[in-house]
Order: sequence, then C-alpha cells, then structure tokens
Amino acid sequence: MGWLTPAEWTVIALSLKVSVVAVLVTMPVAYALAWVIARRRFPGRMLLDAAIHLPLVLPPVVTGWLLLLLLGRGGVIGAWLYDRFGITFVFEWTGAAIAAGVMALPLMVRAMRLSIEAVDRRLVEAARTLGASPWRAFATVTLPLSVPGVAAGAMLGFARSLGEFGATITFASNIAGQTRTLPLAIYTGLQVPGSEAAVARLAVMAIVLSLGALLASEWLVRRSVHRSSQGRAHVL
Amino acid sequence: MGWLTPAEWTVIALSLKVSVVAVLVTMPVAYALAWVIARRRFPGRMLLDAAIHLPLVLPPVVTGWLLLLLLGRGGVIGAWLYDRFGITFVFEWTGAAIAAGVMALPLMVRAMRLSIEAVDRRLVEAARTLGASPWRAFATVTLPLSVPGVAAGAMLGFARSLGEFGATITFASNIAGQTRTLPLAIYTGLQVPGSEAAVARLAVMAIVLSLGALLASEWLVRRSVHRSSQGRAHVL
Amino acid sequence: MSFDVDIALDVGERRIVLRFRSDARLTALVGPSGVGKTSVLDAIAGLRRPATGHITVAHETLFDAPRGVDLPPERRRSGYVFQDTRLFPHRRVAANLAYGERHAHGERRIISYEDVARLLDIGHLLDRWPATLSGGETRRVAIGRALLSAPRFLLLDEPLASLDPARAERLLRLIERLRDELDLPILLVSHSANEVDRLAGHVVTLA
Amino acid sequence: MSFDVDIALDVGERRIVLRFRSDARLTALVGPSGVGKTSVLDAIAGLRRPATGHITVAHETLFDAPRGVDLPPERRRSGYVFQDTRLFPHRRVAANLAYGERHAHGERRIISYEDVARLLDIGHLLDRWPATLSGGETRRVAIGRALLSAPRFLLLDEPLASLDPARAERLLRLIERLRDELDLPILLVSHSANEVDRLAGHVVTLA
Amino acid sequence: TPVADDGPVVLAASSMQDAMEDAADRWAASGHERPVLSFASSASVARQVGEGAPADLVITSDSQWMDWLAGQGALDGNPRPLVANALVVVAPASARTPPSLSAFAADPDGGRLAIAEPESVPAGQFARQALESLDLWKLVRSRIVPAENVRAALALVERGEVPLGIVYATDANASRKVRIVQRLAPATHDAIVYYVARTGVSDHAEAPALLEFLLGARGQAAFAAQGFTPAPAAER
Ligand SMILES: Nc1ncnc2c1ncn2[C@@H]1O[C@H](COP(=O)(O)OP(=O)(O)OP(=O)(O)O)[C@@H](O)[C@H]1O
Ligand SMILES: Nc1ncnc2c1ncn2[C@@H]1O[C@H](COP(=O)(O)OP(=O)(O)OP(=O)(O)O)[C@@H](O)[C@H]1O
Ligand code: MOO
Ligand SMILES: [Mg+2]
Ligand SMILES: [Mg+2]
Repeated sequence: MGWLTPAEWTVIALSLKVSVVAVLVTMPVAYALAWVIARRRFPGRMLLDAAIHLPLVLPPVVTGWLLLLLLGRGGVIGAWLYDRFGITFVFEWTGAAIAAGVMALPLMVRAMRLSIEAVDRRLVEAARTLGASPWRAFATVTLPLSVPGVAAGAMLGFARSLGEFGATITFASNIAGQTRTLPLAIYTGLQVPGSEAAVARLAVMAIVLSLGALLASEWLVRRSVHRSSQGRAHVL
Repeated sequence: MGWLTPAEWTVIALSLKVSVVAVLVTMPVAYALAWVIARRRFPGRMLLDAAIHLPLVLPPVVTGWLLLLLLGRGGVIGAWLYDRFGITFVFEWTGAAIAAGVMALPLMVRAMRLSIEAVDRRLVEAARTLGASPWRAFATVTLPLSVPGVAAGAMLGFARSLGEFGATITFASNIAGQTRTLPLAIYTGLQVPGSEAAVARLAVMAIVLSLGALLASEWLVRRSVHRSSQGRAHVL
Repeated sequence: MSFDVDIALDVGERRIVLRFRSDARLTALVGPSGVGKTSVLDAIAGLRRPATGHITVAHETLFDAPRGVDLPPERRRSGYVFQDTRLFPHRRVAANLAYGERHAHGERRIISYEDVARLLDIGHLLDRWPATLSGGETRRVAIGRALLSAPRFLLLDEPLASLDPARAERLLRLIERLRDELDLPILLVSHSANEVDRLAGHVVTLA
Repeated sequence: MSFDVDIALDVGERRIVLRFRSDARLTALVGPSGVGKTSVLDAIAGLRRPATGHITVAHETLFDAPRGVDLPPERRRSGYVFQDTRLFPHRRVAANLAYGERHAHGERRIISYEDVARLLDIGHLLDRWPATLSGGETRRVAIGRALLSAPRFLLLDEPLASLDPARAERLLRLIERLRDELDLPILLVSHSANEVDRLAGHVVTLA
Repeated sequence: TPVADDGPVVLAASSMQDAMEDAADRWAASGHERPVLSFASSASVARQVGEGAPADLVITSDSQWMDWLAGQGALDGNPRPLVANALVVVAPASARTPPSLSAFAADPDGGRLAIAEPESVPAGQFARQALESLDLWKLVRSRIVPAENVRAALALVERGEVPLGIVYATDANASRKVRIVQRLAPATHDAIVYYVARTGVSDHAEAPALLEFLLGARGQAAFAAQGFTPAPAAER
C-alpha cells in the first residue's frame, strides 16, 4: 500500500499494539469489577462503582494528569516502581496503553455488568447441584453466558482506546514511534495548516480499524451465543 | 455554599443543563438505533453500527471538527439551518449539547442493545397472541424489559457528557456562560500554573455530579427490575 | 367447522405434515413427545409460518398460502396457553391477567375477572411477581391470562401439567363449561388419556 | 434411614414446617400446588437455607442448624431434576449431560451414558441446543443430566410432566430399577396418585 | 529506556511543531542523531517535566510555565529566549470585504472574534493585551470566541465561522485559507517569546550542543523559515 507513508504505518501499528494490549490487560480487571458490582452487596459498593466511572466524567487531560501524579517518575507509585524495578511509563508505549486502559475501563465494566446481571441464577444453582464449586459454576455458567457483555465491552474498550487522546498526550506525551498513536498523530497533523489530507487519511484508518474490531466482536458473539439463544422465536 | 465562586456555579449549572439535555435528546435516538441493530437484519447494518461507533474511535477533536464541517455556519447542514431558520449551534450551549450527545451516542446504543438482545422473544410472541400489535408488544414488553440497558446507557451517556471536552471546545468553543462546561473550565485551569486548587474543586464537583447520576440510575433499575428478576435464587 | 387445518411445517430439519377437519367443540391433539404438537399450535396462533397450506378456525381463514392470507397473531385472537407459560416477568400477576384484557376492547368476553380469580384460585396471588410463583401457580395464571383476552378460540398446551388433582378437576370442569356454553373451538394438547376421553369430541393423532 | 428431615422454611411471608423420617427407598412428597414441595427439595439440595432444623439423607447430615452444619450444594450430591428443568442454554444436549459427569470423578456412577441415552430416548438429540427441544425432550434431558452426575440421592420434581404415556412408562420402570437395585434414596414430588401408589414406599403429605 | 540510543528528547509547545521538525532535520543533517520530539500544550509539556519525565530540553511558548519549572527546581540553568513571534488579525480568504479590527468593534452585529483562550493560553493572553491597549477589549469582550489554542482559533476563521481572528503570524503565514488584514504592533502586548531550557534530569551528552544549535545561526534559520523572528536582544 503506497497510500500511507511509512511513518503513518508506524502510527497505525503502534495504535493497534497499544489498544490491543490495553484491552487484553484491562479485560480481566474489568470483568472482576463488573462481577463484584453485579453480584455482591457490600459497604462501599457504590463508591467503587463511582470510582470506576471517574475516567468518564473527568476531562481526559485531568485523568492524564492524575496518572502523571501517580505513575510519573516523581509520582507516588511511579517513583517506587522506578527506584525498585527501573520501570517507567512516561514516553513509553506502555504508558499510552495504561492511559487507554484506564479510559476504557468504565465502558468495559458497564457492558460486562449488564450481561452478568442478566444471567439466570437458577442455572448457577443447577450447576452447583451437579457438583460444581462456586468457582467452576462461575467459569462454566456465568462467564460463558455473559459473553455478549464481554464482547461488547471489549469492542467499546478497543474503540475507546483507539480514540484516546487527552490522557495519553498528558501522561505518556507525544513521541513518534513510542506514544504517538493515531489520535495524537491526527492532533499533530491538525497543528499544521494544510495537512488536511494527511489527517483525513489517518481518520479513515481509524475508522477501518474500528470496523474490523466491530466485525470481530460481532463474530465472537454470534459464534458463542446466537445459536443457543433463549427460545424458539419463529415468525416475529 | 461559599466554597465555590459564582463563576464556578455558572459552570456547574451549564454543565448540568448541557448533559441533561444531551442525554434526554439522544436517548430515543440511541434506543431506536439499538433496537434496529439488535432486531433487524438488513444490508448496511454493520455500516450503521460502525458509523455509530465513530465518535468513540476518532479523537474527540476530530469529531468536533467534523461537526463544524457539518453543522457550522458554513457547513453542509449548518448553512441551510442558518439561512432557513436562523438556527446556529456554534458558540451556543446547544452546540455543546450536540457535541456531548454525539460523543455519548455509541455508549448509549451499546448498553441498550445488550439489554434488547437479552429480551426473550417468546414473551413478545405471547404479547402478540394476547392481542398486542407489534408496536404495543414493543412498548409493553421489549421496552420495559430493556430498562437495565436504558438506565446503564443513560448513566454512561450522562457521565460521558459531563466529561466531554475535545469535541465541545472544537465545535462550540470555550465561552464562559455559554459553552464553558466543567471539563473546559478544568482544562482552562490546568493551563495556568498554580491553579491546582481551583481545578481540584471543579473536579470534585464533577465527581459529585456523576455520583448523583449513578445513584439515580441504580435506583431506576432497582425500582423497575430487581423485584421481578428472573427466578427464585435463594442461598447462592 | 371448528378447525380446518392442512399444513406442512418445517421445524429444524424435519417437515411436519398435518391435515384435519373437526366439527367437535373440543379437539384433542395427541402424539408422542417431540412429534410436533406445540409447533402446530404455534402455527395456528400465527407464531410459526407453515411452508404451505391453510388454517381455518371457526369459519375464519387465518392462513392460506395460495391466497396469500396470513393474519398476524394479534388478529387471530387465539387464547394460547403456552406449554412454557411465558408470564411477563416485569408485571405482577394482576397486570399479567389484565394484559390481554386491555387489548380486547369491544371483543366478546368469555369469562369475568372474578370468575377467573375464583375458579383458578389465584385471587391471593394478584400482588405477586411471577418469579415468586410455584409451578402450578404459574400455570394457573397463564390460563387465566389467556381466558381473559377475549379469545375466539383456545389453544391449550398441556394446561393441567403440574396441577394437583383437586385443582386439575376444577380446571377440567371449567373447560367443560366453556366448551358447552360458548361457541369457542378448543384445541387441547394432552398426554393424559383420561383427560382426552373426558373432554374431546374429536381426537387428532400426530405421528 | 433414607430421609430424616425436620425443618422450618421461610418462603415469602409464609413459614413451611415439615418433619418426616422415612426408611423407604422411594418417598413421595405430595400436596396441593403452592404448598411448598419445591421449596423443600430446594432446602434438601442446599439451594435454600432453612431457618432452623436438620436434614439427614442416607445417614449423612447435610444441614444441622444447632451444630452449624450446612454443606454447600456441590457436596450434597443430590441428583435434582428441577421442575423448571434448567438446562444450560449455552451447551448442547451432550454437553449438558456431561456437565455433572465431569464433576463426579471417583464417585459411584449409578447409570451409564449409553443407558441414559437409550432409556430416555435422547440419543438423537445430543447435537442439539436446548432452545430447540420440545417440552418433553427438555425434561428427558434434564433427567439424564441428573442421573449422570453420580448422585447419592435423587430429588425428582414432577419428572413425568409433559411426557407421553409410552415414555412415562419407560421412565417409571427406570425409576423402579434404580430404586430396587441401588441404595439410592429417592424423594419424588408428583400430583399423580397412580405414580405415587406404584412407586412410593412412604408418602409424606405437605399441607 | 528505548529512546536512549537516539538523540536528546525535546518536549515542545505544539505551536513550535513545524519549526522544530525543520530544526531537527538540520541538526541531523550535520551528523547528529535526530532528537526525539514530543509536542503538546505548554502546560502539558511543563507538567511532564515537573513530574520528572526523562527529557533533555523543554520549550514553552511563554515565560510563565518556564518560571513555574524553575520554581520547582526542574531546570538546569536559566531558561533562554529562543524565538519571537507576532500577532496578526486574519479574515477568511474568501471574505469579500476585509474588515479592520476597529470596524469590527464598532459593528455590534458583525459576528464574533476568535482568539486563543485569553485566561490560560499564551496566544490568547497576548491578544487580550493588544485589544486592551487598543481600547477595544471592552467593546469586543462579549463577542470573543475563546478557542483551545491558536490553531483552533485559526481553523474557525478558515471555516468562516467567524469573520476575524487574532493568531500568531507564523500560523497565518502557513494557512492559505486566511488573509492577514492587520498586524498588531509589538508595543501593544508583552513580547511573545518562546523559551528553551535544559531539564534537571537531562543526561544526554548531546543536549547542551543541541541547545546551542537551536540558539545559534543554523537553528535560528530554521525558525526564521517558518516566520519566527529572533528573540529580542534585551531578553537574551
Ligand atoms: N430449531 C429447531 N431445530 C431442530 N429441531 C427443532 C427445532 N425446533 C423444534 N424442533 C424439533 O421439532 C420437534 C417438534 O417439537 P414440538 O415442540 O412441536 O414437539 P411437541 O409435540 O410439542 O413435544 P412435547 O410433547 O415434548 O412438548 C421436536 O422434535 C423438536 O426437537
Ligand atoms: N419470594 C417469594 N415470595 C412470596 N411467596 C413465595 C416466594 N417464593 C415462593 N413463594 C410461595 O411459596 C409457596 C411454595 O412454593 P413451592 O414452589 O415450594 O410450591 P410447590 O408445592 O412446589 O407448588 P407446585 O406444585 O405448584 O409446584 C408458593 O405459594 C409460592 O407462591
Ligand atoms: O503552543 Mo501553545 O502551548 O498552544 O501556546
Ligand atoms: Mg410441546
Ligand atoms: Mg413445585
């Protein structure tokens, strides 16, 4: 494809890497949180729920700034990570992935939670009488039956990660090949008058990627759910 | 409350107005789209689905820019609206609401769609045999049974609207009392050294507002669904 | 003519072919499990479209493939008691019962609300959510809901399943009364020879 | 002693008090619809916690409020055929049948997979999704799933509902065989006097 | 870090983007490793450095963030003036009558004036000073459209959403869609000076050389090519 420049390919590859890693790493965390909020009642549950929604209500730049305060080299956790393990996120693609994951988290949790709440508990009971421990009943009943939410959450999270801008530029900065994802490249392009064509090319790539993710998630859901849907519905 | 300045109160009132209007106006549109995508099969369905997700994958600034191209005074639709009706969105709070609504749309559609897909079609069939037209069956069965998704969608949409920054500042700009919502005020604060305290105050307000929305949506779901949940699940 | 059914129905890989005419007030549809009885009721109610054929009930054509007739379920006005009951989980028992009533303006009622509550013994359940009902309670409410929707004919898919003998007897009497007093064709699916012998004027065997 | 049950159970606003001891191999639990039969089975299976009392089955204490014993359902190993079947919608019939088997390593099998498929006549359904099964097919699969989970006792909640006479007869014979050949206490809920007379060594009436 | 083998890391205000890319090319052409560049708002750049980001040079578009950094002890040596810029009034290239700033101020129905956010963005602060010293601020104050940054203000003019805007001369030069209708005298506002400094954590051997290169003739030539003017001698 001579249509995109090598630099643009780099941007796309980086965006994919950052988004895929962000979604894969965030997914189990999001599912665990969704499960806890859907199925457990404990003091502080609403607070946890609110905390998860924070990256959604706060302007992304603020989230990026909070990440900087927390995970930057001089940050509370960041300083420790650096001194102890030499780990640093600023200027690194891992930082971009963290920013994307944090921004995607509330969307993923909500979708997953909806599906977990829709799982019929009588089926979990049935599994238990058939000898399944709570953990196995979860793994063999609740988890597979909530696949639609997992797929929707992964899709939303991936799309959000692909589009994440404010938190990334604030926390991980805007370095070509390291943290300049598609949105940052588009922003960078917008700073230069007359680069509308380049911006449009990148925007189209963002659209193509998200379309791919959409197809993948539809396929995942169809494969695992549609054939087994609740009942025989015929004409209607 | 002497804690916030009058200007800050203005910002909060404006944010609330923008977010509430954005969510209320977007909700029926989102639900209709969710229903069509969940229940209908037609050529171009995936394309529609992808289009809905666009504001999620594109950097918000680009979405704002596209809104400007479309709805700005010189824009395709905007010019017509202005010439015909004298309506203009740019620099108006209505523009901020449009930006917020567009950014919230994909989140709302996804949540609603999950719940619509989970509605047992056999119940819709039963309604039809009892004399309900397709439309009434929808209004009395599908719609109420998808309330969890509607509430989750409204909550996500409201939170996203409260936090919307990039598309708003690009499309509606940052006019105090008109389009300077909480995120824009926070951003403005962050650009000036030493205004961390003011930023923190506004961020806390954003958190409080979203917590309120969270409680409201939980209450809505509990009121309409929990007592009627699927089955008798006892100890587990 | 109560029922005039001549259809070919594709379910899964199989094709079910059924042809019967019945003048009896109550017709029983019997046959082994899985033979297609429920599928036939679905077709008559308008929930499953036959590949071909016609369905006429009480002189009204509900479906006729050659003539392109295919009434939607709400215009067929069947009183369908589903094998899987299908109560609306988001409506209390009273609202479930009222659901069909509300759509039945101007239609001929076949039974009053009070009679339903009394004869089916569900008066004490009106405030309850379906999720809290026992198996037999659920079925009784489902029967009541169908009766109250001012149906022009009844489709009963094992209506006595999971009812205790006393309540089953009461329901049998109610069905007999509806059969004898009203011009209301009834199609009954049952596995009980006893029930069929007692109620049916005509027996259709699906095999 | 097969069953030694002495419990008080709160369901909704009501309290169900039940006390019975039975040495019979098959005990029937009868009573009108809504009296609490299913709730009692739930309590024995460990799905509903009694307010007080104890439950002992085949000399094993499953629940004892004073002594603080309350085994989780998976350690009670009941073979519970639910009134509402509860097949796993996301697993094909074969995988539903295998579900309990997989959790039953080293436990005593009471019946082979082949026998289940043959006696319940579900061999041709193994590849199907539960959503496509008829009412009777669903129940037969649910019975097979419970039998294959190597249970130490059986809880059967109207297992013959919606089965045709031929298949019902075959299942009755299977239950008789299990009753006579294995040391497997069975608690059966049924509304059929016929069934109860034929099978039960002891009848408990809940009222 | 993965950028260790590369040139020094430079965090720069985004309005320097074109000029810095050009300067970086020239530096690389003279046999050095090309520096690693990251662009964001001055505030973002400064906060990243403040949190100990491993950068070597930092460039801001005014003195306030440099002073803030110096106050944090995050700099090595004093900030040095890098280049200067000027303010111009622009109108859409397609507009028929070129309005002047005073004509605009005199006509209350003449639409709005786009500038960068005057409270927080340097370009906006300078524009406000200029309007104040021309005694126009009170007249146009309510008709200001505060944009996220200079580029966004420029875009509003380019799109014809506003009849006039005040932007940097460098931005106006680069855009073919606007026409300069008036240059604002340097005396009407504080000097518009970009500053460069070495960070306290800089350990790249070439960092001092790059700093001198940017301040020297060859670096300044790159900036001049983009329309920047030399920083006033008095400031040096
Ligand atoms: N989607 C499907 N795919 C394959 N087979 C199907 C599908 N839907 C229904 N069937 C089969 O069609 C047959 C007829 O089903 P139906 O529910 O009409 O039987 P029935 O006579 O009512 O049985 P029962 O007395 O057990 O309720 C059954 O064997 C069922 O498994
Ligand atoms: N959550 C609840 N709230 C109120 N009542 C309840 C609740 N759960 C169960 N019940 C009532 O408890 C009673 C016992 O129910 P159960 O299912 O045990 O009856 P059953 O004897 O199995 O009846 P059937 O023969 O109809 O299946 C019923 O009257 C039921 O309505
Ligand atoms: O270059 Mo800036 O930080 O937009 O003034
Ligand atoms: Mg059937
Ligand atoms: Mg029961």
